[in-house]
Amino acid sequence: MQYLSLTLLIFLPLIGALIIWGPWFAHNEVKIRRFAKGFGGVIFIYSLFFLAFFNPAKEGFQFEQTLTLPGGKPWLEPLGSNFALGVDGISLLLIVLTTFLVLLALIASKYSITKRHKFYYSMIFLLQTAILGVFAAKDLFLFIIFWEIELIPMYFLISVWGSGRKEYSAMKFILYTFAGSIFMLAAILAIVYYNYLQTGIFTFDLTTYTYMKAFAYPTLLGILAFLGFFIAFAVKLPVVPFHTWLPDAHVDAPTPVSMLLAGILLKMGGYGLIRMNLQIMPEIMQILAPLVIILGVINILYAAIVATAQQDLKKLVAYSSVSHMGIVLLGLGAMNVAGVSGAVFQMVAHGVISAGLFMIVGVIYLRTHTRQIPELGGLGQNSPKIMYFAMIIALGSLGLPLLIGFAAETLAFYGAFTSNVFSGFSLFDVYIPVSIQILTAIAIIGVIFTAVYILWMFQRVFWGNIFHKWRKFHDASPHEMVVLISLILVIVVFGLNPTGMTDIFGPTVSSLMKLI
Amino acid sequence: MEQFLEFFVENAGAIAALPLWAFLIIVFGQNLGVYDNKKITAWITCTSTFIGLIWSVCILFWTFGAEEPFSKNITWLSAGNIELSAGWLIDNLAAMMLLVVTGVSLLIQVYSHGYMEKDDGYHRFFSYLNLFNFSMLGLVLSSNLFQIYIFWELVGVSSYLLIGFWFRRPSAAHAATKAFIINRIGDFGLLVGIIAFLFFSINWWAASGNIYLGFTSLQPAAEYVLTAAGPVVYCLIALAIFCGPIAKSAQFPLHTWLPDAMEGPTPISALIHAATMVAAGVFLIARAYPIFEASPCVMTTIAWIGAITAFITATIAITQYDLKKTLAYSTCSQLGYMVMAMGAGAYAAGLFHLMTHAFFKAMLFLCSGAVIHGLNDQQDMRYMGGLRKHMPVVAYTYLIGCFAISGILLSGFWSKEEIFAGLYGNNMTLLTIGLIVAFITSFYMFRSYFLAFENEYRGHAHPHDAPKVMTIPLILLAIPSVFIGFLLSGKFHLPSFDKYILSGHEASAHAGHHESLMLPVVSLLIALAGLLTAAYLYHDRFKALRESVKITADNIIKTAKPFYSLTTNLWYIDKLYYCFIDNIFLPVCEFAANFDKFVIDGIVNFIGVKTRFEGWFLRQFQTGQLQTYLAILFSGLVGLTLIFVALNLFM
Amino acid sequence: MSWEEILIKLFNVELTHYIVLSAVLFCIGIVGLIVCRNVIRVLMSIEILLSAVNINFVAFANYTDLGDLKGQVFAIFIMAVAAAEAAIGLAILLALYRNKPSVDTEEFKELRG
Amino acid sequence: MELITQIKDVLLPESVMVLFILLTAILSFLLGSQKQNFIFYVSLTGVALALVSLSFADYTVEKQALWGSYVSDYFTFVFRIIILVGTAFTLFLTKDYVENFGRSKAEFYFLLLTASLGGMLLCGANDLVMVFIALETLSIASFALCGYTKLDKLSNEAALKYLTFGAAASAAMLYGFSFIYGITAQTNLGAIAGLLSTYEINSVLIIAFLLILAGFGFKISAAPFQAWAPDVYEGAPIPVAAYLSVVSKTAGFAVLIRFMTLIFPEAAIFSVILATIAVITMTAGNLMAMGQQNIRRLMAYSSIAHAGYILLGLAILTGEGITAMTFYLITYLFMNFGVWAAIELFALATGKDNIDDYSGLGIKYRYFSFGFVLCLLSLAGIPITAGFFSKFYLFKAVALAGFWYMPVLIIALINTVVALFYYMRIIKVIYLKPPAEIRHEHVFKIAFPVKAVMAVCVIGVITLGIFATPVIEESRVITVKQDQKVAVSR
Repeated sequence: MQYLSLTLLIFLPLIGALIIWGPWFAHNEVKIRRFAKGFGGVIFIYSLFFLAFFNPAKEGFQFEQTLTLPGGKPWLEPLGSNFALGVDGISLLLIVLTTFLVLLALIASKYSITKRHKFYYSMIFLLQTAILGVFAAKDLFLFIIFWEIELIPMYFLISVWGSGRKEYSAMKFILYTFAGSIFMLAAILAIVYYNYLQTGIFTFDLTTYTYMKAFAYPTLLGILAFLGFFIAFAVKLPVVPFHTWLPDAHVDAPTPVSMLLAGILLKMGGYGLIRMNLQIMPEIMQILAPLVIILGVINILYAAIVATAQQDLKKLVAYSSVSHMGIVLLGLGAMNVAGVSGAVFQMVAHGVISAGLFMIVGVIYLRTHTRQIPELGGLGQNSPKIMYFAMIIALGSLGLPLLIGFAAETLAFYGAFTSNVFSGFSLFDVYIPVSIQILTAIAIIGVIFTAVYILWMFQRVFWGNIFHKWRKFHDASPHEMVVLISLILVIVVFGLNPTGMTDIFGPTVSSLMKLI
Repeated sequence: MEQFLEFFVENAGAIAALPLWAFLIIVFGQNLGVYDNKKITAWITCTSTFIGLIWSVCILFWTFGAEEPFSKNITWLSAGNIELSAGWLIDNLAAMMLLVVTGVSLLIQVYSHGYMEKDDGYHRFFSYLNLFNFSMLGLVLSSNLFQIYIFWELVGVSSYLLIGFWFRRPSAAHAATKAFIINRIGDFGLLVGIIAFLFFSINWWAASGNIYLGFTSLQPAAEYVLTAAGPVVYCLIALAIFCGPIAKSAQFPLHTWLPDAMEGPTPISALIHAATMVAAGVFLIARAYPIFEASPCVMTTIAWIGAITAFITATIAITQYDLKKTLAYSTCSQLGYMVMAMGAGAYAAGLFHLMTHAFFKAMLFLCSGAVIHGLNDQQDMRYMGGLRKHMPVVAYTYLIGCFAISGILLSGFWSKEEIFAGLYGNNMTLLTIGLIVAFITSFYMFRSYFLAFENEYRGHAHPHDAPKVMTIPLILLAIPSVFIGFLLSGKFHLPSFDKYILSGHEASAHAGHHESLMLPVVSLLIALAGLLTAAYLYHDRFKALRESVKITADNIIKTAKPFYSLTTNLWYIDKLYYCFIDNIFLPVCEFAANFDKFVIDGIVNFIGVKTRFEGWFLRQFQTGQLQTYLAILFSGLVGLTLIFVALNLFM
Repeated sequence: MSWEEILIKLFNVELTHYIVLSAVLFCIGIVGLIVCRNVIRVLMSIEILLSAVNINFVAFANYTDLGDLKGQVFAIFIMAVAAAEAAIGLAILLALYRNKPSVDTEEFKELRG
Repeated sequence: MELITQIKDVLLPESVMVLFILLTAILSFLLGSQKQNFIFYVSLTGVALALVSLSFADYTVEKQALWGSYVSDYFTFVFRIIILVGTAFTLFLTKDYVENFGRSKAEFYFLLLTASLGGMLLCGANDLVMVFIALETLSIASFALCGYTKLDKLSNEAALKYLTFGAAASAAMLYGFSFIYGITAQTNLGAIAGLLSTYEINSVLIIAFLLILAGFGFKISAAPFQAWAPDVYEGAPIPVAAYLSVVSKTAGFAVLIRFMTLIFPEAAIFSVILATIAVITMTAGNLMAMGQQNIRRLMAYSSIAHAGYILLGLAILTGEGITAMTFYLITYLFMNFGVWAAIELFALATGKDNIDDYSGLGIKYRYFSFGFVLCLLSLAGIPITAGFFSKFYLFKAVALAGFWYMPVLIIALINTVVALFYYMRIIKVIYLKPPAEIRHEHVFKIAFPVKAVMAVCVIGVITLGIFATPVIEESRVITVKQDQKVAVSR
């Protein structure tokens, strides 16, 4: 038990990055890749130990750790923040998801990465450190640090190995997310300052703001801080008005990077919403629940409609992620245990499924060097394996029962429908009796649109008679098989018995909901 | 004996688990290259279904003895106040359905072994078949509304896979996608209905202690919801739940996918699109009957939708030249019958018709499969004719099917008679529609018989007889199609199907029987009339008579031009949907995509460009001219002083 | 009003006159800086500016701080520094002239944008 | 004799500098033109000795010298350290840049030391006259430094612009001083502070404040007074540009802090003035840097933007603000010299300043570009670099100053986003574009002093990032004393 230190888990990838990047490491590609995959595997197994020793029933944070300067003083004492790490049900789940997807991305980057390997693998590991840091940070300031460190490696990953207008979309990605994070910075400073005024202690420690409710703030400040947080996470989660960076970033990123981008980075937005908006300011969430729910519904329907009209395969999958993350928003807006656990489950489910979808798109792109759906046709003819993997993953994203997507969507929809957050809201002091039930019913229409664009894509790409130029479309190679099969295993296993997953984050969510 | 049957009921889940195991064995067997022989796959599938059949027979015997239904559940998904469980529920309805499903699918599997012999996707076909069996049996066994929704979608997926079995054919691919999307629309309604029902009754379930949305305690829950939600909202919820069966059983607005589903192999059309899956809709209505029963307005809508479907699809079937399409439309109209019966309160009659229909419709489809197989994939009746000489067994079984379906003395007659009896009681207009549809049914069935099997052979392929492995299932299916109706009609103190089914539902036993003898005679006469008109118009023996009287099929078509064009264009429903998609849905998506690309992205880029422009604009002041710098210095200074002195004086 | 009072009134000079004078001189210096194109004139107008400040200092010393006249000390320092600036200015101008034989500020516009 | 004691405990560093200035002047005549680079080592020892002497004196108690016109307390101690370290870095940078100076190499060091002397005096100046004189020594020396490469037209033009702008600004400052002198009839800052505290704020005081602000605004290149910066940074030799961007800016801020905490009472109007100027400076600096192609001009605009951020620390008129400013200046010293060292190294190697010429550096010169990118990221304020912590600490101070400053904070944050854009543009060119041919490859091998400076700065940026607490503690101590002073003199 005592070997499980969160700091080691977080900085292990950084060590890996430094080992690879340093001059002492060989320049030949195969050795680098083998080391990277091995190291990724070690990190994944190490994170599994955390999962094994994690005891879901215990409230609050576990594996807590605080690093102090040699003199025993907290790390940034004048700033009132210390290097505090802690994990609870939700963040541990996302950590394991991160390490799992990074391992798969490393395996999948055998074909799509052809130049500057040392730089690539060190950037992937740096990205992993940043993301693990975000999930494990127990201190608001630390949360921001890791949140912004993640920008640089992602920028390089998209712009150096990407395709098409990669510089434009990489720059757009970094500026968009950074602009989002400054609102979060302002919001954090506001509530920390208000706490300082009330209690005289200037601290960034998360627990002072969450589990202890000694924090009565005026609603105006609360709403502004809430919106500050919400904007930052809306950019990351892509909520509709702020989502335009996602299709560009996905289309231009190489396959493993877009697997990570869709698999993990979007979850940081969702995780932030839970940790900051739901835990710190539940009353404000109660007031602004109509806004959150309506945005969730728009997210689901609008993105699904736009996805139907896409010609580019990756753009379609990108918009499908936007639509799926709308369900997370819906679940969170419901403010009850079922809704929030549905949102958390959906985050994990979408992580696995979208990684699978992008892998499939990557497999196709590798062989045909085109992502335009009209140019692809009948690929299933002489590559049945790819077709079946694609089918299982596509059906998973469709929300087919006995696959992971279904349980998540059910919880979210059931939770949202049965929540009594609001039965109507007033917009410019005109009372609109549209209750959360009606909004959820509208959101469920998204189920049809998802079916429309996914099946139509599947039919145009895989079925029908094969185009002459794709007749040499060979079947899945061992590398791709490993990645796809492991993803499908997770999709099917946690689809069959979702309690396996809900046991981990269930108690945390219910204890969180008790606070509200 | 009791414990012996107890064992079977205790783990009835095995019935559904067997096909799943078969599916896994075949899939992994194939992919890992364990075996390649077709016989093994056939044996695995047939044995699993055969054991299932035996199992359901034992369960049937158990139900004779049992008083109240047996149920066993585990919690599948729970969070906060929501406790969703899965398990199985065995009662008379389930026993009956189990028997029908396992029986028909066993025979069809034997038949399809012959049918698919030469197809290279043989193993794939059987794995899909097993997947379908698993989901169908799961659906039949499921114990609550949530679980039935799970298997509801799984059945939809397996039908999608099977329709799109020959996915290389674009039309099959399109039909599969269309089927799944339309089913999905139905599922949406069902999901919303279930969740809304749960929402209003959640504290009742929590208090009542038994599993959420369980079928056994649906009656009190429905009353509670009625009081909680008020009649209007309750009616909406019930209608939403009814959306599921509309899509699945191809009722009026969403029936267009069934005829296109004929793209799949014929055994599939027989199994899924005739006997089992489409019946799932009616099964759900039966299961959720207390919900519908509680609000009269829903019952009437159900009845009327059933009637409309029956009428429309019957008229379309008249003018079809494709053999399988005719049978598909006839399935739609028979399903319309069942739904109409259920809607009108004749709960048992609808189910009875469901059972009999499963047998003879499966047989008809298998016959058509044999015919098509024989004429190597020729489906158009205009190139058939006189096949009775080449395929006697197929022809006679087809004839039996026609008699059964049109309600002449064989099983169809009894179930239809019960439906008419049920209708007679409370709704005369529906009864008249029912009788008209009965006439049309017998007309187009015998028309297809005469076109395909009578007169002389018009096609150019030389037909050969169906092999033994295909004819035996036909014969086996013919037996129940002939006798089952009479055996279970309850006349002359034979076992009565109604009493068996209704024993579980005391509440709905009020459907009284008017023992007037007149109704069966009338329905029989109508059916015979249909037969005679078909014979007159299509049989060669009356050719001379037709010429002399100048009333032939062609000039009827010419005279009833509008009616004819209406039916051939499938009442323009399909065209309506396609025009909606092409002119409304896709343009909206296009507009949304462009809106997203140009407007939202445009704003983002505009902000970028704006800041760069501001930068450029400010840089214009750096002219490099010394004087301008000093001008900036002093004008800045003067400006600041003016502003702040004024500000100070003002404050 | 005898002419003595007129003379006293005429030549009676208070502090405000000096401040006004220095302000005027300051403005002349500024205008000189901005308007003149010739670098030497620019250097000269800097001198005018500094002299305006000198007047101000001396005036304040005389009228408010008669004790130790710190203003005048300041004025002397200013003159010293002004001289240094003029020297450096002319040196730089010389170097400029060697590169490009012109004194007009319009010529020296390469550094811009 | 009183002078001896004053030199011993207060003016020791300054006197060491004077000694070495004279030494370099004499040596530059004695030694022939070919042995000029010996002077570098002399001046280096001079600066080192000054630093050492700085640490002798005990700075907990505040001591006056030169009849009250020079004060040396903890505040001046820290700022003098920054100035001396900055001068040392500049010396290292000039070691390799010296070939471009034509014949007279030695005078450069002489002028540099005099400028640093002026800067040090400015930090401790406690009398209007001393402030003026120290400021002018610093300015005039840097005018000369700026025009040092006589043969290069641009450097002359830059010197001319710098001179005229500087002279005009200091004239305005003097004009402001005269009014202050007029009101209080005192030139000693302590005395003025005593009088002004009871003085009702009228428009004369505001005009005087703005005029003084013109002089110091020129020095720190704040908003309306920053027009000179781009041309001078582009024209002047690179070490001088680096020197101006760090040392003269730090001196300017030192005297501005002293004025704000001492003389001008903590009235809302002053904080509003400073806040508006800070916001205008930030936004103007960042926006103008957006489309910039020449890297030295870009660095000029970025230094204007950073002046805006630091000024924000002053605008909130709290002890926290001044601590944040001091810490920011310390990190700014390392960040800026790191980037300027990289620019010089590249300029020596290729002689070109355009950003596009930097293409493809990341591929061949991995460590050079790693250091360069790290400093740029630190300037942009990306975490784990000192830049992020100093910016964050500044924003924390602004947030702590009350909710009135929240809009100003939001504007500052938006500016960081704009700043990130033009720093990333450089990083993009370095890592994404194909490598361009570099004429003098060997420079990267042999330019040890510049590489040393860069290495020290990169290490500084990282350690200040991670171990920010001790440095903040150190810079915090100033304000406690500062507050006491403010409290005492009130």
